Order: sequence, then C-alpha cells, then structure tokens
Amino acid sequence: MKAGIVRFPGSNCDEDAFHAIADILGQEAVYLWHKDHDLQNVDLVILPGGFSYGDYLRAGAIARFSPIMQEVVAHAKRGGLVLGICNGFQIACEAGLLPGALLRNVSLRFVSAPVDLRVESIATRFTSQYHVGQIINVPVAHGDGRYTADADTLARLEAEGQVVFRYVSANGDASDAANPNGSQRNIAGIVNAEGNVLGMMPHPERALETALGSVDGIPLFQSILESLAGGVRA
Amino acid sequence: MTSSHVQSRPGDPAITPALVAEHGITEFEYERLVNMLGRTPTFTEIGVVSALWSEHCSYKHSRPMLKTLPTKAPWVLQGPGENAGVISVGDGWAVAFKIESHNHPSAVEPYQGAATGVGGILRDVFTMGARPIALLNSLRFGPLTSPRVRWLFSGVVKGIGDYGNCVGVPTVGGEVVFDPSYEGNPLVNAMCVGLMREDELMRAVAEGVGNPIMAVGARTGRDGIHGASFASEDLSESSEAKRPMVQVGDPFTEKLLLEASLELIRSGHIVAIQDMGAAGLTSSSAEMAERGDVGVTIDVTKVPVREQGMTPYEILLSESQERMLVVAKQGHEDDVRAILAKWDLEAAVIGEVIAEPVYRVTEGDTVVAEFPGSRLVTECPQYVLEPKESEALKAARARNPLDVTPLDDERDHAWTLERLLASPTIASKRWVWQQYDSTVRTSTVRGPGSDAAVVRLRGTDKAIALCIDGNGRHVALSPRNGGRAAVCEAARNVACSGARPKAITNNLNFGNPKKPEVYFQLSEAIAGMGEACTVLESPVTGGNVSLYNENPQGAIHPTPTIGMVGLIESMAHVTPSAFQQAGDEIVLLGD
Amino acid sequence: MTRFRCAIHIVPRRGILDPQGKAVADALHSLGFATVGEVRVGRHVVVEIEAASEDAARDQVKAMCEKLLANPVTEDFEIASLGHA
Amino acid sequence: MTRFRCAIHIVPRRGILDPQGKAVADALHSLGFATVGEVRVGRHVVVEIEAASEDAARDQVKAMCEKLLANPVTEDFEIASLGHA
Ligand SMILES: Nc1ncnc2c1ncn2[C@@H]1O[C@H](COP(=O)(O)OP(=O)(O)O)[C@@H](O)[C@H]1O
Repeated sequence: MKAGIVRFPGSNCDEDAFHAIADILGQEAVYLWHKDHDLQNVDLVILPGGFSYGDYLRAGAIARFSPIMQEVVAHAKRGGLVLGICNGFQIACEAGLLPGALLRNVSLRFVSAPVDLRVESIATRFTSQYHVGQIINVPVAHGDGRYTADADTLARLEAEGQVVFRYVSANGDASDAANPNGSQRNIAGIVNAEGNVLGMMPHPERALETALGSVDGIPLFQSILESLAGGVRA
Repeated sequence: MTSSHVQSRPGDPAITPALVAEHGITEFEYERLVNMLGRTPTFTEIGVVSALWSEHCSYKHSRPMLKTLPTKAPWVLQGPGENAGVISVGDGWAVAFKIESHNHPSAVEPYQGAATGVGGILRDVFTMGARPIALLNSLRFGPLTSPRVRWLFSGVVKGIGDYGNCVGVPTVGGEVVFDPSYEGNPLVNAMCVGLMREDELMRAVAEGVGNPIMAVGARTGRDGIHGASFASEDLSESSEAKRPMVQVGDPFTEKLLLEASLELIRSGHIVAIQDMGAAGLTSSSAEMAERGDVGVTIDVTKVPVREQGMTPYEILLSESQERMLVVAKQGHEDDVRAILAKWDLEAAVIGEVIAEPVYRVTEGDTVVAEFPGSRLVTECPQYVLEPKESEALKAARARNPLDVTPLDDERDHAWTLERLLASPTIASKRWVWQQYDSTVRTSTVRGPGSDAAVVRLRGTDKAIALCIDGNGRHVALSPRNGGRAAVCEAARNVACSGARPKAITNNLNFGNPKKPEVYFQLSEAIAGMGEACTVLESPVTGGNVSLYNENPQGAIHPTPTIGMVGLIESMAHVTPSAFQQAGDEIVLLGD
Repeated sequence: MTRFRCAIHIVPRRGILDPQGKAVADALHSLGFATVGEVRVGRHVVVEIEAASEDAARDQVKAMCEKLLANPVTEDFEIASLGHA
Repeated sequence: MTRFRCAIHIVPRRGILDPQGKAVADALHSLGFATVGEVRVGRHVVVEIEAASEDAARDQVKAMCEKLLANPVTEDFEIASLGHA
C-alpha cells in the first residue's frame, strides 16, 4: 500500500501518521503538500490531525479550499480511500466528503483522554478486522468534536450502517458520561455512503504500540491493507 | 565616527528625571549611561536601556548568585547564556530545554499571558535547532474560593492548552499549587524540551561583517510596549493608540515559524537565529551582537509593521509574538525569503553586522540610537546586597513542628485523609491536564499523572524523563533546605521512572530583591539548589528569574521551580508509578 | 472603486445546541442578572472591501459567507450593515 | 416588566493582534476576494432580558458587558440593538 499524508501548514499529526504507516505497518508513506496538486498515485489519503490553517474560524473551514483538497475530493469520488482523523474528519465534513459538522465540545474545553469506542460496523473497508460490538481504547484530543447533523442525516447514517464508532463506557453503554464532547448519538466516526471515506475524532494512529498504552488501532490499518489487497482500488 | 550625529526625533518627550524614573532607571544607572555615551541619551535610547537593564533582561540582582551554580558536565553541550541549554543523550542525539515565567502577563490577562508564555519557551527551544517534543508547566494560584482566582486558573490552563495543542507539542506534566501567598501573583512557568542531532545545534551569535540581519515571522505591532506611562501631548498618536497592548498569541503562526526556523537552520543559509521575546528587537539584537563581539546597525523603517506611524521607540520595544531575528549569510537573503514564503511568512532585511563596534539604530538615514560596542550589555550594573533573614520567619522556624493543636472538628484518620485528598493542591489535577493534548507526537510513554513524564526518543531505544517541581512553603521556611529539596524532589521523580538525572533548568520566582529578606531567600535558595545539583551531578543549563512578585499583601513564597531532564538508557527501564496488581508487596524506601 | 465596511453576523442555527450561549446565560444568572432569558453567541465579522458599488460589495460579501464564513449545516448568516469605510 | 432582546458586538480592541481576522483575510484573498482589506472577528451575543424599561435593560446589558461578556484588557463592546423581544 502507498499512503499519502496530507500536510496542511498547521497539521501536527502528520509525522505520527507517517510513522504509523512507514515504521509500524512497514508500508510506503509519502507526504502530500497542501499547495500541490499531485496525489502521487497513493492508494490511501490520510487527512491527519492538527490545526490545518489555525482553525480560528471553524475547524477545517479553510483547509478544504487548499489545492490538494481538490485532488483528494476527486480521489474520493473515484472510490479511493480517504481516512480523516480528528482535524481530518472536520476537513472531510467541511469539504462535503462526509455529512454533518463538528462543533465545539459541549464542555467548551479541549479534551485529551483515552476513550472507549464500540465498533458498530465491520462491513467497511476500514473495520473488517474488528468484530461488531468490540470495545477498543483509543485517545481523543480535540476541542471541536461534537458531531452534529440534521435528523434526516442521522437517521440515514444509522439505517445504512454508516456510524462506525460510538463513544461508550467500559461496559459498552453509549451513555452521556462516556461521551467526551456531546456528539449526537455518541458518534465518534462515520463513513460515507460509498464506504470509502472514514472520518473519526479519536486517533487510531496513537494506538498502535504497547509502549504508548494501546494497540487497538492496529486492526483499522490492517483492514485497510486487507481491503486494498482484495483488489478494490481507486 | 563619533556619536554626535545621534538625533532625538521631533516629538520625542524631553529627557527629564521623571521620565528616566518612569523607565525604571535609577539615578546611578542614568549617570553610568551618560558616562558611557558622553552625552544626554535620546528618548529612543532611554527605551532601549530601560529594557536591557531591566531585571528580566540583565539579571542585575541575581547574576552574581547564579554564577555560583554548577553548570558543567561532560554531557552538557550548552550551558546557561543561550536561548536554551543543551545536553547530549548519546548516539549523536541532543536535548534542548528551558523554562520561562509569564507571571505578570498572566496576572493581567490569564489566557493570553499563559499562551504567549508557552509560545516564548517553544521559540527558545527551536531556535537552538531542536524540534520541541514536550511541554511542562508549573502553576501557583491563590485559594480557589476566590472567583478571581478561578478566573485566573481556568484562563491560564486554557491558554496553555490552546497554544501547545495547536502547535502540536504534547504537554506531558507539571504541577499546580494553591496557596494564599499567590493570591495576587499567580505563577505561570512553562518548560519546553526539544530533540535534535548534536551537529544541528545553532547558537544565537551574530557573526560575519556584512551579513544581513533579517526580521522573520509575524509583523511588529504595538503589543506590550510600556509606553502608556509616557504618553505625552507632544506625541503624534492619540492617547488611545498609546495604550499598552496585551500580547496576543497566534499559535498557528508559531507552528509556521517553527517549521520555517528548523528548515532555515538546516539549510545552511543563516548563521544565527534568536527569538524576539521580552524587549523584542532591542534585546535580541543587542544580545546577539554582544555574543559575537561585533557591531550591528538596524533601520527601523525596514521592519515590517502591523500598524502605521510606529516610532523607533515602539518598534524597538514591541513585544509582538511569533517573530525571530536572523543573521543570514550575505547573498543568501532570497533563499531565506523562499523558505519563509513556503510557510506563508515574511522575511525582511532590517540591518547588518558591521565591523565598527557600535550598536546603532537608524530611522532611514537618521541615527536615533547608538551605543558603544557591547558595553550596553556588559556594563549593565550589578547589585550585590546584604542578605538578612526576616525575624518572623526565623521565629516560625524555631517552633517545634510537632507542637500543633488539633483542629476542633478533627475526627479519625480516614476523615483527615479525605480532607487532605480534597484539598485542591493534593487533589487530582485531571481537570487541568485533560485540556492538554498529551499524546500527540506518539512518543508519550508516561504522561500527566505519573511522577515524571517519560517521552521516548523515536528512532532510538532511549527515553527521557521530565518533571517540574518546587515547594514555595518549604523555601519560605528554610530557603537553603528548600532549594536543595526542590532539586532532590525532581531527581526522585525522574529516578522513579527509571531515569538517571542529567541536568536541570530552573525558574526563580521571588519577591522584590531589594528587600534584604527577599535577597536572603534568593541567595540561600540558589546556594541550596547548587549544592543539590553538585551532589546529584545534574548541572544547571539555564533558567529564568522572575522577581518583584509582590502585591500590597506582600511577597509570594519564594518559589524556585526545577525542571529536570533524566535519561532512560533503554525502554525496558521505564517504570510506572501506579500500583500494578493486587497482591504486590508495597515497600517503603529511604528514611 | 469605493471602500466599504461590512458587518456580518454568523449565528448557530435554531435547534442547534449552543453551549457557549448556555454557559453565558448561566454565568449571568450567577452574577445576579436574574431576568436574563436565552443567550445565543455567534460571530461578528467586519470585512473591509473595495467594490464598484454597494450592490457589488453586498454580492461579494454574500459569496464569502456562503463559501467560507458560515457553515451551511449549522449556521445562519446575516449582513448586518454595509456602508462606506 | 417587558421582554427585551439585545444584540451586542464584542470586538478585539484596535491595535490588538486579531489572529482570527488575519486568518480569515488570508483565506478570503486566496479564495479570490482580492479587494478584501482588513478583517476583524469578534463575537455577536444576543441576550433576552426582562426589565422595567428600555433604559433599565440597556443599563443591565452594559453592566453584563463590563462584568462578564467583554474582556476589558483586550476587547471593546458595543450595544448594537435593543428592542422588544
Ligand atoms: N499544570 C500541569 N500540567 C500538566 N500536568 C500536570 C499539571 N499539574 C499536575 N500535573 C500532573 O498531575 C500529576 C500530579 O501532580 P501533582 O498533584 O502536582 O503531584 P506530585 O505532588 O506527585 O508532583 C503529575 O503527573 C503531573 O505531571
């Protein structure tokens, strides 16, 4: 697999994503500069976490206009894989790759903590290596992670199995107490209708090594590898 | 060339004893200045001197004492005197680290004060050529029962978090203490640690006659100029425009500046780089010239500004954030501009390194300030005062610590323990550190919540242990023991995580040093710190001094905070501080 | 070309939770402003722009709002004032 | 008592760096809005309040701004409108 990690000027999880792909998965990783138009034939585009353009106006609002995003959108429309993590999820929503929006955490505070997620769907190209209902522990670190969409969109996401991860308590309840940001229906991650774009607020790339406390992100990347090996390419 | 061509600007206020005093320059210092110049200084020069001879820039009350601290060890690559200290961690890797206070700005505007404190300490580290990999902070507030304290506390925490989170440097540890002595004077000390290859170390030394001096990064505005008290009818701007402006942090610009600076340093196009921090352009340029033993000339009209009509005085003293001063190699100006442009930032040539041993500031062709050579820095007065312990503290110390009357409603041990655990200083600080991204950079092996943070050095099997510790009450009661204990506490925390202590940085937060009892605390605490550092083979590689932390209720507890770096030779040595499983034996070590 | 100054309000759409407004309302109550009802917090953006006419300026500002300043999923915008700068 | 609705603008004080405004101005330029000059971004707060008269309401809102809504060190505020709710 060749993964391209988009580097916006204020990206700050770009190196972590690169490390994940290159050093941990042993796959090819390249950076994609925001001012470029060349996707370098990557199979997977990662929109990494960070504060793409400062995010003072609205997280991800400005990033979607960067030159590289035109290519990322085209790649997604062709069925190419896109993984938006944290700020990348926000950008994907702003760019219309995913429905809804991510608003200020209900606490109005940044939240950095390991959280438990329930895998809601394994019928995606990002989650086939989990099992349904599996509870995984992955860190979040964001100030604007409250997933919001209108009622119709929410109903459609649920009906079509597009809700992929939900914040839950250790015993699996999607309770308010387990919701770090006030997301509607405890939504932590969703895929688009075509299933090739995943956006999630938690950071799977921070959960790949025992030394860092969790390896629960590994199946996500393995799922991607699996899906690409299966010949479903852009 | 003589200095006779220095001109005061039309509209500058007259140099009167009152004006000199308002700038915090004593009669003695003013006399020394006039002798140095051989003439009356201009308004611009008064501004420059007020900044350079301030305690913050000159350490005039603390330098003689600081000189007694141990600073050398085979692994110390850079000791005090640079933007940050640097130690080798082996295999060609080095760690740069430094601590900085932003106490006064945070007392006025907690959010921006704390945020810009983080910004400043990040710049100190990345100007050395190191990529920041961790932040810590040490905070002191009055009791949380006061609404104002709660406002300060939440503002400071949010400011620290928002800045570090945006730049993408994990905040991995720190401490928070609540005590009435800090009620009017919160302490906000921030520490940054960076990683680099030893051969990438860059020093802020101006060199090479003819090399251009460039201002890079954000534009210069009227931020933080202490011009308010000097507003005079003669000045052209309205008094509204003269109000001192709080510095506002822009972490996004900082992130750009960080990337651009590291790229610049690695590019070979520059010879030196320094943060324009406290006293901005003035102190950065004068200090770089002094270290290089060269002259500099700067034309303020070339400095990119944010507002029209700024005077040389304002441009020189502005504390606008996210700016750097760079000495480029002659002929490489465009290369520097290109790197900055890649990161959507500006770079402008504003001056030059010159052979003539002067520090000269011009406004176009007019010389508005000129000082002979580096004397501006080297001839700053230094004061050694007579220390004297306060009688009240002496008496307090003489009391038998076991001789305490129980509280009226004191019940059993469980009740006492609960009360202790509920006290804000002892209670969990989760509310604080949940607001800090502690896991970005995927290297945080132990984050907030452990005795010391552990950050692995990616690409090696090593890790560093980091902590920040201080105990003002202890230092107040016994300055020398307290100074020793602060270093020892840090060393214990570092050791518990599996590391050998290597070096410290420190922030001396004290009251007014002109008071003999404060001077006593300062000299004793420094002596104690030095003793502990010597015994523990952890030299001091830098630090910061914040004096005059007083308000009408009195001075703060004397609070040296110690930031320590320890080295863990193998990841296998990383040791957790939490109880691991039922049935494990608990052993108490030490006596 | 004339210089215009335009003020824009961007507010959370009705029905969207506004935690900032709620936090402000709570704080005002606890400060003793007992009769405060609902509070909504949005953005106030002032843009200076050159345009051939007021209408042209308005069109441009509208386009800015639609493209960048407001998120159509969660926010409404309104041009509050437009005049010579 | 009557119900009033009051709109308040809270803006960064002149001369104070406004990173948000700068980011928006830069973004607008790169989106092709070339004639955009300075942009300032502040907050737009709408407060509902009951008071005996319009003047009483205004006094209360002013007090809220001074006490809580605006940061006196970095922000200026302005009561943009006040009317019956
Ligand atoms: N201001 C802070 N920033 C980051 N972490 C903090 C801060 N204050 C406390 N912590 C973390 O909380 C934990 C407990 O801190 P503290 O209560 O001061 O404990 P100790 O007395 O053991 O040093 C430590 O791991 C520390 O790193």
